[in-house]
Amino acid sequence: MKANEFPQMAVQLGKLKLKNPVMTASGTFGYGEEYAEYVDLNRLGAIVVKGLSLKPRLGNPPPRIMETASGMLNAVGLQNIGVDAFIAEKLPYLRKYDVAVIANIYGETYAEYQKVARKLNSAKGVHALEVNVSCPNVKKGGLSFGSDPKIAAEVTRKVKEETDLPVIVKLTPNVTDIALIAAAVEKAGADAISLINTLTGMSVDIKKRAPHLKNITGGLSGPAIKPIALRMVWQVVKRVSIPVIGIGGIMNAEDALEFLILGAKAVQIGTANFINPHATLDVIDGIKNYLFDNQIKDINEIICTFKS
Amino acid sequence: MKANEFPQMAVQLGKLKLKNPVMTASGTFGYGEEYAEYVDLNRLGAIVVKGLSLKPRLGNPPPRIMETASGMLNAVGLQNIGVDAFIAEKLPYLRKYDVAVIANIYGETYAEYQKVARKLNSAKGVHALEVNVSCPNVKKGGLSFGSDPKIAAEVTRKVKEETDLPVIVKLTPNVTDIALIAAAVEKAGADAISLINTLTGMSVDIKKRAPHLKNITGGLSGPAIKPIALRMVWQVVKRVSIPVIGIGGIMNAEDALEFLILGAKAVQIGTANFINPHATLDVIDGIKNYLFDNQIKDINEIICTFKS
Amino acid sequence: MKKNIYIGEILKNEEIQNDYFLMKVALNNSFAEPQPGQFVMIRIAGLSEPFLGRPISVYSFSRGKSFCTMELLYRVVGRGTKIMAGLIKNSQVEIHGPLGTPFAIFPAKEKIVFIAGGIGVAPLSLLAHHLCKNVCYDKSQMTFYLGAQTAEAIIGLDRLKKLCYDIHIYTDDGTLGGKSLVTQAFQKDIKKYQPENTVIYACGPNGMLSVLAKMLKSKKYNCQVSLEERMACGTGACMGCAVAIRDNNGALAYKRVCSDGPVFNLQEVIWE
Amino acid sequence: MKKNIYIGEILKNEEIQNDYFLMKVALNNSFAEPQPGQFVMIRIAGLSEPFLGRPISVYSFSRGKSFCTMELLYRVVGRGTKIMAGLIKNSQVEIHGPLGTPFAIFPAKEKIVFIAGGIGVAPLSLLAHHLCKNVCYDKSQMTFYLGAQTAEAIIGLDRLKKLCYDIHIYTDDGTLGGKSLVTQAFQKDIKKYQPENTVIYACGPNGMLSVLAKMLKSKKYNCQVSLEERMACGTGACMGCAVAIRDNNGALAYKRVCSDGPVFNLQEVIWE
Ligand SMILES: Cc1cc2nc3c(=O)[nH]c(=O)nc-3n(C[C@H](O)[C@H](O)[C@H](O)COP(=O)(O)OP(=O)(O)OC[C@H]3O[C@@H](n4cnc5c(N)ncnc54)[C@H](O)[C@@H]3O)c2cc1C
Ligand SMILES: Cc1cc2nc3c(=O)[nH]c(=O)nc-3n(C[C@H](O)[C@H](O)[C@H](O)COP(=O)(O)OP(=O)(O)OC[C@H]3O[C@@H](n4cnc5c(N)ncnc54)[C@H](O)[C@@H]3O)c2cc1C
Ligand SMILES: Cc1cc2nc3c(=O)[nH]c(=O)nc-3n(C[C@H](O)[C@H](O)[C@H](O)COP(=O)(O)O)c2cc1C
Ligand SMILES: Cc1cc2nc3c(=O)[nH]c(=O)nc-3n(C[C@H](O)[C@H](O)[C@H](O)COP(=O)(O)O)c2cc1C
Ligand code: FES
Ligand code: FES
Repeated sequence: MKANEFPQMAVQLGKLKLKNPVMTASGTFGYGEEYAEYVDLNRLGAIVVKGLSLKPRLGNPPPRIMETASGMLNAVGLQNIGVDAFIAEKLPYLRKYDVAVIANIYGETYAEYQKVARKLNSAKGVHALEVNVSCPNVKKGGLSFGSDPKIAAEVTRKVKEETDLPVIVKLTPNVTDIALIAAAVEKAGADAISLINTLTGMSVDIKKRAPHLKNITGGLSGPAIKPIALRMVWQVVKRVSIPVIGIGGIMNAEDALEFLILGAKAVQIGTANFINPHATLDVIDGIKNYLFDNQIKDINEIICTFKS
Repeated sequence: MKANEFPQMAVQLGKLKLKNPVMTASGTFGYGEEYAEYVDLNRLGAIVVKGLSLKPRLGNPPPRIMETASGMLNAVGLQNIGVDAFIAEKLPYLRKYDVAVIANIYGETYAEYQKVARKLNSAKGVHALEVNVSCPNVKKGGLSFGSDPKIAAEVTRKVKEETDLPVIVKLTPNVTDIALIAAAVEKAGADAISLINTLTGMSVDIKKRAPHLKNITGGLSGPAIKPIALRMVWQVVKRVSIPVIGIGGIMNAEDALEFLILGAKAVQIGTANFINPHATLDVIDGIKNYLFDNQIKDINEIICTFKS
Repeated sequence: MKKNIYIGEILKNEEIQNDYFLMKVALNNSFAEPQPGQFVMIRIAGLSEPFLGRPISVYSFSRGKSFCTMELLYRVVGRGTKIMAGLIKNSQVEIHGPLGTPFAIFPAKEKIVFIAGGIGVAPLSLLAHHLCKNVCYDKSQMTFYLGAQTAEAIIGLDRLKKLCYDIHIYTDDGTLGGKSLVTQAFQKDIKKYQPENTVIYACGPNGMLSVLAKMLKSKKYNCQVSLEERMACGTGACMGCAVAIRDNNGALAYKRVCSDGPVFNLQEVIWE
Repeated sequence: MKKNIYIGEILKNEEIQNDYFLMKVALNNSFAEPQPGQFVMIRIAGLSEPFLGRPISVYSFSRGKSFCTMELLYRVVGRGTKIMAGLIKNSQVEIHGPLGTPFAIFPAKEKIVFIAGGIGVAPLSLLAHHLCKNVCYDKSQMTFYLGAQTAEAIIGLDRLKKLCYDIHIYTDDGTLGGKSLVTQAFQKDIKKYQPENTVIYACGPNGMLSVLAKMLKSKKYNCQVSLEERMACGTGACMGCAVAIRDNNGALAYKRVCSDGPVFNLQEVIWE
């Protein structure tokens, strides 16, 4: 089977056209370079880079990660080089590739979100912004921006004011009614929604009677959370009309197809990269094989074909 | 090591005294009989029976279960024989044992909860009620009773009106702020809180492009959810002063100890029973060994010793 | 208080036909004698993947002096059976069982008809063995209809030949035996069997069983079928393995395949 | 675009001392030559438990005609290493690597001091081998201080004896060699080593390394240490394996053990 021929793999997320629906998830693929020796970056649907903040962030003290049953907890604390260094040092490298680059952004105040968005808007080689609203809202007592539909919508509106790039809002699953929040950010102008970010969890060292993570709690990712991610994608797809990107525990093509069949227009591969640095390409090839075996000519023919 | 001597294993949950902190989780141990050939029921801290409703319930059409990574989805749909049949047919059997029996109850309206509670209040051999507030509130458009602090508190108050038995409220994890709900039910008079119930999830059959469960969504249980359960127990323990019972993915004594160290006064074993019908006793023996190895005389000396 | 999970040691685990495996397991002699139609839940010792046990019918069982051996005949259909198929000699498995309500036996009935589709042969083969050896049926009293999609899926024939004199093979594509659905083939012969004198035992895909149900609807045969459903506990506690049944009042009820079954009367099952 | 996960076949996996295992793995010859201090992430092929790879230093490596072999020396401390220890000959493992920044080598320096605590001997043993064979150090130039809590935890001595002439053994309880902490023992000898002419390589528990850091604080030795931290990706992408470092301005920064390390200059590490 030749690449880019049969089956047709391109998907359109609003204004954003992708070669195929397989992206990397923010925070799990560094700034792309880290995996360039493993993966031909040109083959990816998109690269979503590690979350960027206005200023460089130190991150949390170690230990930052812990394995759990079919998953892991991380409390990296959004360590990143900051948006300016990203533009100066990392973007030039990524521009060498023919791949959509999506900048994941993060702020502790509305103003921070806006400033980061503004800087990226004028940077060459960024194809879309993904707004992480899972981070604690410092002003609102630490509950995340994304757990309140009004605040999530406000972040969306503020970011949209600053940029012409497609704005994808990435939702947190730690909420009662994800569809409500999705509807709110859609109304506020989001061009797409990606979900899910990690579920908050923790783990106890029974010898020390202390947390395994210095930060006490961390974000749970990996196959353990896939059933929850699928449920949320399904709820959101039914509710909004903008494209949805499915994320959570995708390890192989079969997992990715679950999300696509449910109605996700694209997927992101996160934790799987750690276990199999080649995971993104394996997923792409596996989806192609599935389409081929089922004599489906175009990936879009399987998206949203779920019979409930 | 002799049973009931050193170490001391009894715990006190308000008015409810238990031989040891290990109970069975509702819906995973039938009405006790199903496991009587495997487990000496007299050795358990308590038996929490399958959720009881006012009238017998058919339950959902099959398939009802699906395996997931380190977990399972179930959509049993609360199939049960109804509270009257429970009192007439199952309680006499359980009364033969020297074990605390906790009736898990369920309703679709406040009135249903109240009627079930009233019937059980006068039944001999019930030691406490566990109120499942995770079920959809038919009047409020299907969102669960337990996802709104006001409604959860109201259920608690209504049930308390009907009974002198200790009332344990079992919370759903599918919420933004579990501590808020815990605080609300505490204020409404709950004697204890148990958490967590299952997380809502789903799973897609990519061959049929249809759900694996006839009900589409189901409840996720097992080790996959343990990190989330631990986090929620920790949040709730910090917030309320009534006893908390930890549930979620406990497979062995080490898992149970994580919850106890965090501050849970007792634990429930659910899905583990399916994989190891002897799981409850293995957990009890494992905890004893841990106490013994660490020369701790009383289980209460390790409860809530988490150094954060 | 004596039932528990047994650790079995794999004596062999061979691919006997494409995707079909025969596993032979040694178990402690305290393992209870499985009755035909009963099954075990099997897991890989010490591993958490697959997470839940997989129900597999007992295909054969024999008790030796120091341990007993059990055979399981299984088809690789998904992740769990694939991992099972990869186990090598001396690996350890957790065996929970024997579980379930076995086939009911009516020694007074003259004629036994078995109808098996594909891997459905497994429990019926143990039953045929039991009826020959322990209930003293003569070979001439037992007729076995065995069907599958294709020759490759006709399984367990060697052993059946030793047990039954009268074996009829059918494949959908005619690659072995007659080209017919096994249910159609049985229907052609149905006049041979008097409802009063005959017990029918059937196991196979739901499609096959529901056709059989329609076929026998107005007839008075005693027909017992072994059903399959995904399971969690295997002991009747979780209510996971529901099958729709018409209860005594003709109303829909859900019974448990693991403990009320896996054997049911064909006519009580509600087929969609 | 050529790096990937390799499938290794276990040639042997033996318990050489209580809780200490030596695993020998055959790998395809396209596997890159590991440098001393580099490590691999190891998982069990096809299984999802343990979920994340476990970082283990390369203990030895040799390239044959048709395949190469790698040895890993490891201690069972938790669930992952326990499952590793259970693997039998011919089992397959996923090997990701070689990873990390190796020890820096200064061929001009006259004297090499190794300080190992327990399993910390593994990377230093490969380094000693490399310095002998490839950098042409003479045995007399290399001194090895090896310490552990007790005799049972003194590991890899046989191989070291072939590499270094001057080996000093210490145990906390005196069951083997001198009764001393290895750091104290080294301190007694420290005058023998001129900072300008000496490179110190150390690997062991954080406690040992932080004592060493204090000891060498105001001294001008070039001391490289190999650190441990829990890892997820092993490639520098996840920021999971942070270690606190003093950056050029003396401010706290977090570096990655997997890619910035595992080898660091002792004095840049911030010990709590
Ligand atoms: C009482 C009983 C006895 C059985 N005896 C045998 C036997 O002797 N030999 C044999 O090969 N198989 C037998 N089965 C079926 C066997 O349990 C399933 O094939 C097996 O569980 C599939 O596991 P998996 O992980 O490979 O497949 P999965 O990946 O879980 O599923 C693959 C496919 O098999 C279906 N499936 C999964 N579990 C079951 C199940 N319990 N029953 C029916 N379909 C299922 C799924 O819906 C899916 O379509 C029996 C089932 C029951 C209930
Ligand atoms: C670069 C590097 C090289 C290493 N080389 C070796 C080696 O050659 N031989 C060897 O035996 N061990 C080595 N280790 C340590 C080894 O990775 C851990 O012992 C192993 O990951 C523990 O896994 P587990 O599942 O058995 O333990 P777990 O159950 O995960 O943990 C048990 C204990 O070990 C600690 N631990 C877990 N992972 C690590 C880790 N990556 N580093 C340090 N402590 C950890 C935990 O905090 C806990 O206290 C190395 C570690 C690193 C980072
Ligand atoms: C180590 C790590 C770091 C992450 N960092 C970010 C981040 O900076 N921004 C963000 O939006 N999501 C971040 N995530 C979340 C992932 O992008 C993804 O949403 C989540 O891990 C679920 O997908 P998975 O199960 O495939 O990993 C991070 C996840 C991990 C494991
Ligand atoms: C098959 C099944 C049925 C359940 N039925 C009930 C129920 O009737 N009432 C209830 O409160 N919880 C019910 N639960 C939830 C469990 O009691 C428990 O809260 C949950 O499974 C998490 O614990 P675990 O991971 O140990 O299984 C059920 C769980 C399972 C798996
Ligand atoms: S599998 Fe649990 S009731 Fe049948
Ligand atoms: S383990 Fe991922 S950055 Fe080091």
